[in-house]
Amino acid sequence: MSLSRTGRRREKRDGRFGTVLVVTGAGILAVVALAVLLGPLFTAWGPNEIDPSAPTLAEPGGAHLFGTDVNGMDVWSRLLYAGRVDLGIAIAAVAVAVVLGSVLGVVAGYFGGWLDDVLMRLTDIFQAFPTFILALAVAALLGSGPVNLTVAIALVNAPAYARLVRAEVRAIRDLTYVDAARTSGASTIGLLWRHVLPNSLTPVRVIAPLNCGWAMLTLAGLSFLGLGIPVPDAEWGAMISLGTGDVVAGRWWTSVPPGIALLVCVLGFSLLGEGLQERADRVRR
Amino acid sequence: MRVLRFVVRRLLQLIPVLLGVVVLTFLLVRVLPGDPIRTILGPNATAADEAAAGARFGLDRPLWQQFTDYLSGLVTGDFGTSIQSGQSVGGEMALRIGPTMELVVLAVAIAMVIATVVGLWSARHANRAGDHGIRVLALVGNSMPEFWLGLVLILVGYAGLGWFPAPSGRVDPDTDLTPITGADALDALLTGNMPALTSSLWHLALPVLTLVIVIVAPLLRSVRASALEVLRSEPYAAAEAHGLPGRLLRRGYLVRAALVRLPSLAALVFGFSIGSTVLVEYVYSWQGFGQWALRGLLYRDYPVVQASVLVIAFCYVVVFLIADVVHAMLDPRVRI
Amino acid sequence: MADSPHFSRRSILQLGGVGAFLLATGACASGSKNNPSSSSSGGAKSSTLKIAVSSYISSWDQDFVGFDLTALMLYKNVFPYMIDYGVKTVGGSKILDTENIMPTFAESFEPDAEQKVWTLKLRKGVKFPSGNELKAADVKWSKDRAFAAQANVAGIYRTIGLTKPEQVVVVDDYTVEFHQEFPSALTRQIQAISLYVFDSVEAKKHATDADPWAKEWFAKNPPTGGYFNVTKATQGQEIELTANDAYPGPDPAKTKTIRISVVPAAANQRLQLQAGDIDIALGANPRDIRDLKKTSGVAVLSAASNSQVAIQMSTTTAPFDDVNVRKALAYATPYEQIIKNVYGGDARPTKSVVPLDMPGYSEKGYPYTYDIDKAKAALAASGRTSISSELVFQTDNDEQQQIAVLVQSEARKAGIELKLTPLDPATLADRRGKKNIPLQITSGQLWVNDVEYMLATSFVQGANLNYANYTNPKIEQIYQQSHTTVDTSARNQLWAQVQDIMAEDVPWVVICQPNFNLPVRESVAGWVQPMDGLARLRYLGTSA
Amino acid sequence: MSLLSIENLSVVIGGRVAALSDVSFTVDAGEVVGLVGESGGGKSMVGRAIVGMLPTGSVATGRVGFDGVDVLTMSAERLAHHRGHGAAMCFQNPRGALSPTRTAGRQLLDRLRTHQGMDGERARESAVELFEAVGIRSARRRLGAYPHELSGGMAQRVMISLATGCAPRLLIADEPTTGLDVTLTAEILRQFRHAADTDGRGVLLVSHDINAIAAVCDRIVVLYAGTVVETGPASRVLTAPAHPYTRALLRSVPDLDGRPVVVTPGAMPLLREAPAVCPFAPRCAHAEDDCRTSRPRLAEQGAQWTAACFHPLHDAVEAGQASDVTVGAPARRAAPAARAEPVLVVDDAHVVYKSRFGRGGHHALRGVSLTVAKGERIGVVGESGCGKSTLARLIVGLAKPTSGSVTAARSSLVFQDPIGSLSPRRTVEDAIGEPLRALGVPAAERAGRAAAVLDRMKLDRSILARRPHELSGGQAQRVGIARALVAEPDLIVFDEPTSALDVTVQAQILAVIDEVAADRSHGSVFISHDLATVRGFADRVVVLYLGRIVEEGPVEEVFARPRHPYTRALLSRGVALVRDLEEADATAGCALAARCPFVTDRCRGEDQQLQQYGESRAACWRVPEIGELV
Repeated sequence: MSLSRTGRRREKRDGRFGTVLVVTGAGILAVVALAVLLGPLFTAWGPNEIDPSAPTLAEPGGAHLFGTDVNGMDVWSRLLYAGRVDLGIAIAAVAVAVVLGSVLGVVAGYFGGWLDDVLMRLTDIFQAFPTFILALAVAALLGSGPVNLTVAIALVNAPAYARLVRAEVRAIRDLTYVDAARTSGASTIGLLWRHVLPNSLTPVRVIAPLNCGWAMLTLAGLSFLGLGIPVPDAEWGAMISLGTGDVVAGRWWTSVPPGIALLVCVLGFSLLGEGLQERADRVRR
Repeated sequence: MRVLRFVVRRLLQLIPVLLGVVVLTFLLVRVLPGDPIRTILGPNATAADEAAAGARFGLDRPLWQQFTDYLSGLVTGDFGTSIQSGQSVGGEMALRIGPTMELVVLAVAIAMVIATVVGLWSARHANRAGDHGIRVLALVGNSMPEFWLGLVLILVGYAGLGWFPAPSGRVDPDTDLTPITGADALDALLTGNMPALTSSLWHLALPVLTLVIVIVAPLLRSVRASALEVLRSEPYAAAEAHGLPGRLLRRGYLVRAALVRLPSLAALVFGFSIGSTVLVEYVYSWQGFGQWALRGLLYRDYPVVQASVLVIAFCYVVVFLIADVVHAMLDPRVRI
Repeated sequence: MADSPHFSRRSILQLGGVGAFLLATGACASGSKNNPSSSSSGGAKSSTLKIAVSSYISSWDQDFVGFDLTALMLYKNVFPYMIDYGVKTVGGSKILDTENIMPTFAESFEPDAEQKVWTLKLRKGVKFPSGNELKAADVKWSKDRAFAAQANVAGIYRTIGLTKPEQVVVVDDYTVEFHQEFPSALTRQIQAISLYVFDSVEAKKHATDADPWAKEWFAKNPPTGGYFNVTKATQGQEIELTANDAYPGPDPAKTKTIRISVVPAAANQRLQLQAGDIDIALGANPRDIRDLKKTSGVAVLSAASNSQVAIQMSTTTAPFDDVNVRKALAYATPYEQIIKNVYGGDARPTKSVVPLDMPGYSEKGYPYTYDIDKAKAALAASGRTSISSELVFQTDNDEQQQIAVLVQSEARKAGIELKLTPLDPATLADRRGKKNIPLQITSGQLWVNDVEYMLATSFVQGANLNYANYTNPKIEQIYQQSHTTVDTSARNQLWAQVQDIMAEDVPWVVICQPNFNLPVRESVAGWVQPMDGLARLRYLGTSA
Repeated sequence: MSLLSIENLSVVIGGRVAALSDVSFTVDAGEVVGLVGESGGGKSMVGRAIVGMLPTGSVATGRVGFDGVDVLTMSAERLAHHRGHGAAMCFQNPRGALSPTRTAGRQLLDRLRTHQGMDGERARESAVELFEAVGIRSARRRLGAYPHELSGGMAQRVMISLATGCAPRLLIADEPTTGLDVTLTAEILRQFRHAADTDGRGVLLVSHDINAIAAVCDRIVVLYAGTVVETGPASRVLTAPAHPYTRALLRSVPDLDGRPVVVTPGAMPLLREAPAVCPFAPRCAHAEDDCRTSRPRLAEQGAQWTAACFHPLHDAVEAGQASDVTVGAPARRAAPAARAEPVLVVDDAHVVYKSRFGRGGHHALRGVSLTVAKGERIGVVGESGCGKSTLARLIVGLAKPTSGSVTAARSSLVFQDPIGSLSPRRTVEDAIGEPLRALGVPAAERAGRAAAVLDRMKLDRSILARRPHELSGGQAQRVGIARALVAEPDLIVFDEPTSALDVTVQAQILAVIDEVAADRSHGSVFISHDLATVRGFADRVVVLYLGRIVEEGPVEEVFARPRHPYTRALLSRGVALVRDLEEADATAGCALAARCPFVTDRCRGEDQQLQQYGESRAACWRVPEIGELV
């Protein structure tokens, strides 16, 4: 008789908050994605277009909803175009990290032995490597721009997924249904593809949204140090670094809006991740 | 005894990882485009000067010989001389590790205390308004870019309210702090220099707050989740069914079981914080390890980059080792 | 107690959501700022001057250090220099007088008739803080060390014909002769920035056979014995100087103690200047300076400067090897818009490759103005309708980034499509070494205010700063001739020819010469604008 | 007045599940009452009601009288005192109910300090006494042990000592026998009997296995779908049950005397509110119109004996009923024809699992030889840890022999955990079709053959599209068997196929297995820890102990005349083993030496080989003498 669901009055509406989190998180992301994709409809200016008539660092209002930045470009339109870069790179980087990590995790987890040790030592090395050094190295090898940043951030995040999937696979590989598949003569590849992999991805599905949030923050951090997207191009981290000097002088509109945009977007991912985590915990119990 | 044998075995396992990091950095930093020598030559230098400077740093020798020299130096604790400053990298690094470690250790410690207290409370009042509020607030903190948060805190804390000292330097020089480890608050404590202690703590306040806000969320979630898992577990229900009083239940059955997973997550968060201190140090002009490593990177100061990456990697793996030992002590099921 | 700047709190309240959210976490302390930390941000003591710089010096060893401007500025004030520039007032502000160089630590420094052998006479009884007397042997040892270091000093000495340590001869305890291979009009200016002397007796105690020049000791120990002594140095944070009473020469230090603190972020320097925590902000950026003009308690000292901003065009890589393409870009550059937007009007347009105020400057050196039609015509003349190329600039240089953006959008109108590439210092140095940068923005000052030195560093074959890879046999020939031309009117004759050639070859797009602006507390006085960019601290005083 | 008197207790959970409806019964001090019924019948809900820990959002009506006070309306402090000191529970999965991060000793000391105010040395002393009282050897050392270091039996004993540590008036034991071996179960039940007789405590034994707890109970209460269908003295209820469901419970499980198993169709309903008709009617062979229109009340059948049935039965439980559907009557099966060609030959197989750290390792099988001919039905029986699962894995190739050889024709395996043996994310159709996929059979044909074999299992085709978590235990096991059949293997191995299922469902699955094994085109091996089930299935039976075959022979011969002392102990024919099974026992000489009452030096020294005794063989030289000694 499992007493664990005992009558504690304090624990009301168990698990419903999980759905609230997921809905709000997904809602925020949908709004941001829409605003970013339909960006051009809302603004007359291009991301790098200079408005000769407006002075640089013009106050918000009038032709420029959020004023202009130090180069005389419209902050509001850059905010929208930057969203594409940030969201695009974050999601792509996490996707690559998941694929790379999962493959490594399955191979290390299922076969074990020396292969497992070698792969795990490799992921140790990559995980111990500071993010910025890795990002710069990849930026230098592949040339600067969004593609290399995606690869750099993916490389930094892949070890976590490798470890996660490896732990799940090591648990699953001895379960009864895997033995059943073995006795019915399934090939190793078939076994991994149909039985082991699908069931070992549950934790990945939960962690991925959270990871997108962190990937975005890493990207913004790199741009802030000048290692990410080259300055004049629109990217939230770069916009913040461009405007740091001005905030102190009260010209907040160059730096604060991208900060808030980043905050809202990452919060969307975090809420979604937290909600999925809550529901996953409830299902497993 | 057992723990010692486990630590030694794990330390031996470190060697291939650290060796891998050393080799990877050595090659990587030389593959990167960028010439470390030209940046230190004056406006009137000639090709001969460039060659002479290169020779001075041994860059003219074949690659493998440079590597063996570097390794033999490493074994004797000599990290080589910095190209930019001409000083010994070991000396420079020793002065900078203290402040950064102080910042990170303090922030992670505070975040862990907050996460434990609030996490346990939040688990015991699960799915109530307080619990939801705490979780969302922690998530908002975790979603902020730390450099942006630092900037806003300076703006409010220093420029606006004036409660905190200027974001430059770590301690007021007038307090004549004698540096021992480089970690100012620690040195002030060791030398019993009270004014220096208060000054360094006030300087530490905003950067630590910035880091804590960013890293408290994952820790809080882990403590809350494992506490909830314990509260809803069979053993806890069994103890409750045998009428054990609330205080005994919490102290004997909830706390230790809930904190079992905290050490390994704290290690992960520690690694994450080392990365974000580079940004926090920049905003607070902390003159710590992160900025020094980054400057070395931007100027391809080979010895500096190699030393900084090795030290960061070493800290990273040592922290994980400590986490595993603490985890093993907390959880009897783990055999070491 | 300087009240915290009123307007910045107002701007915070303007921040809307974020501000309110954060303010909610702390009560908004109205009234004057009660800064609890016991830091000495109290009223500036009359005898202490606080200066903020952007980075800590990388080493105390002037010979073996890398190219670090903060360090070079500090050495100028803490090492005993034999001779230095005088001071003259131009248009209300004091600047260093490059034509009037006088002995400071030394007694005299005069050339022979042919201006080939220069004799340095030392004052008697001048002591280093260690007690050892400053003698000719110290001068000889110091210069031998400079030659061994193969760094800045060795590089400059080559332009005035000093290439071997043997050319420095000790005559007696207080006299040293410098035998140049050829006479040069630049000797006084070059010796002014290179003739510093170490306490060789003290230094030799720390020399070892592995480290003959005591590099390790020099790097670690702050020197003493200049116009100031270094009394305290907290690594990475702050350096304290106190006036050196043993300085025998004219204009001794006006302020007793100077504290130099490291504040990398320009925004923080501005905040501290407003709050009175610092007296001089050396690292503020143009936008901050424009705002600080309106702040109470702060004055902005401005003076003409010989610092030039230009775009160097690689004359060896297509399409800029064609002079017409170079002319097209020269016509397409929005000079007035840059001066207005980037420098807020606080920069002088310049009409020659030779900087304004440099002897020999002529209006005809750079006859190009912003004219899109002429740009298109020039491009057409080169047989092309549109070209695309890459404009490189330094990642952490705000002004260069803004200039690049303006040039890019204007050049596009003339059919010149430019991709902007910010480079970190190491990659920039590497690509300059490989000479594969088509266009790059450069900004900087020449150490010596003389066209011969300008040619030596930027326009002759193999010159280190010749990023345009520009060579012209006529220019080379003039440069050789200038070595031996000492008479000023003859030299000006040569410089006119140089500028005529440059007007034709146009290797650079010369944009402007931004004025030097230094935000200081009102109480600060005595600032002398340095032609070589290295501030002389002994003239500075504070009346607060 | 009885210690515990529950009067028409009804519990509805979340407004949609009627867990209990008008349950009434009593437990007196010194009395052992058995509460039996299948899982989902509401037994656990009764236990929770007694300690006042009903699940969130459940509504309870009626009265749970304890010492005259109603637990449902107790104040918080009264309830805290009642829990443990009034009624204390022993939990089903003992190792799971002990806190993993706290030693067993400290958890016992907590109880002693809370309920008996003991502290320090006195508490430690009584803790050691309590451990020894429940049969834990070297008690002082065990106090420092963590739960994960305890064996199943040891953990159960610790659990009992924790409960008695609270000095309860009523002891509630939840499924005390699950997962334990035959020998250990008897020992544990004796503890409860002892608690009632000497300590004078009331004992409520909650179990799904009526036969297991029958021996020690004074009275039995039978629950079905949350209602009491029968309650009465154990002697009467067990021999001549009045309610058909009680009879079904008793007859669904094969017993040692080889009595045929009665199969009860259908499954227990999950009621949304109190039943208006007899809940068992749809499955009852004797149901008539009145059973389907109104609900029978508990009617007197004898002294303190009631049953809720309009047509109570009266004859002995053994008596066959015309309506019985039986399975496994051994007599009816024809012996296999001449020795057909073998489908499995296991020759002197040893299996050693090397542990990761290289020293020693678990020696699972120690030289097993076995042959199975086509059409033959072999039973393998042994307690947990005897290597029977390893043997199953060896036969189907999941495990490789360290030495010796295994040659098997095409084989398939049916697993103990039905739902666990199906991949969670794939449909039933995929699961059944898996073996065909490996043979390269195209998809269309796979679907057809899967549907055909499913029909043989008498399962509705709509199940093909369902996922494993949507199936009941019984349905999942039928899918498992279908999967084993679809590729027409030469040999099918059933590894404890029914032990994870409910009693009535076990009977249904046994019927299916019997039908499958009857098909002589393939051999079958049935592995179980339950002798009675094996008896109903096999032609020949093999008894395993610590990785060795100790006895082997025709099923009737072995059950009628068991030779080896261990087989005799299993069949409880007058042989009681000395103590629990210890890991280190299986070193040299006869495996049973450490526990055998007839052990001699020769037994300890000499490895025992199988010798022929009549029609069966046994690995013990003293077999002839033992006959007289018993």
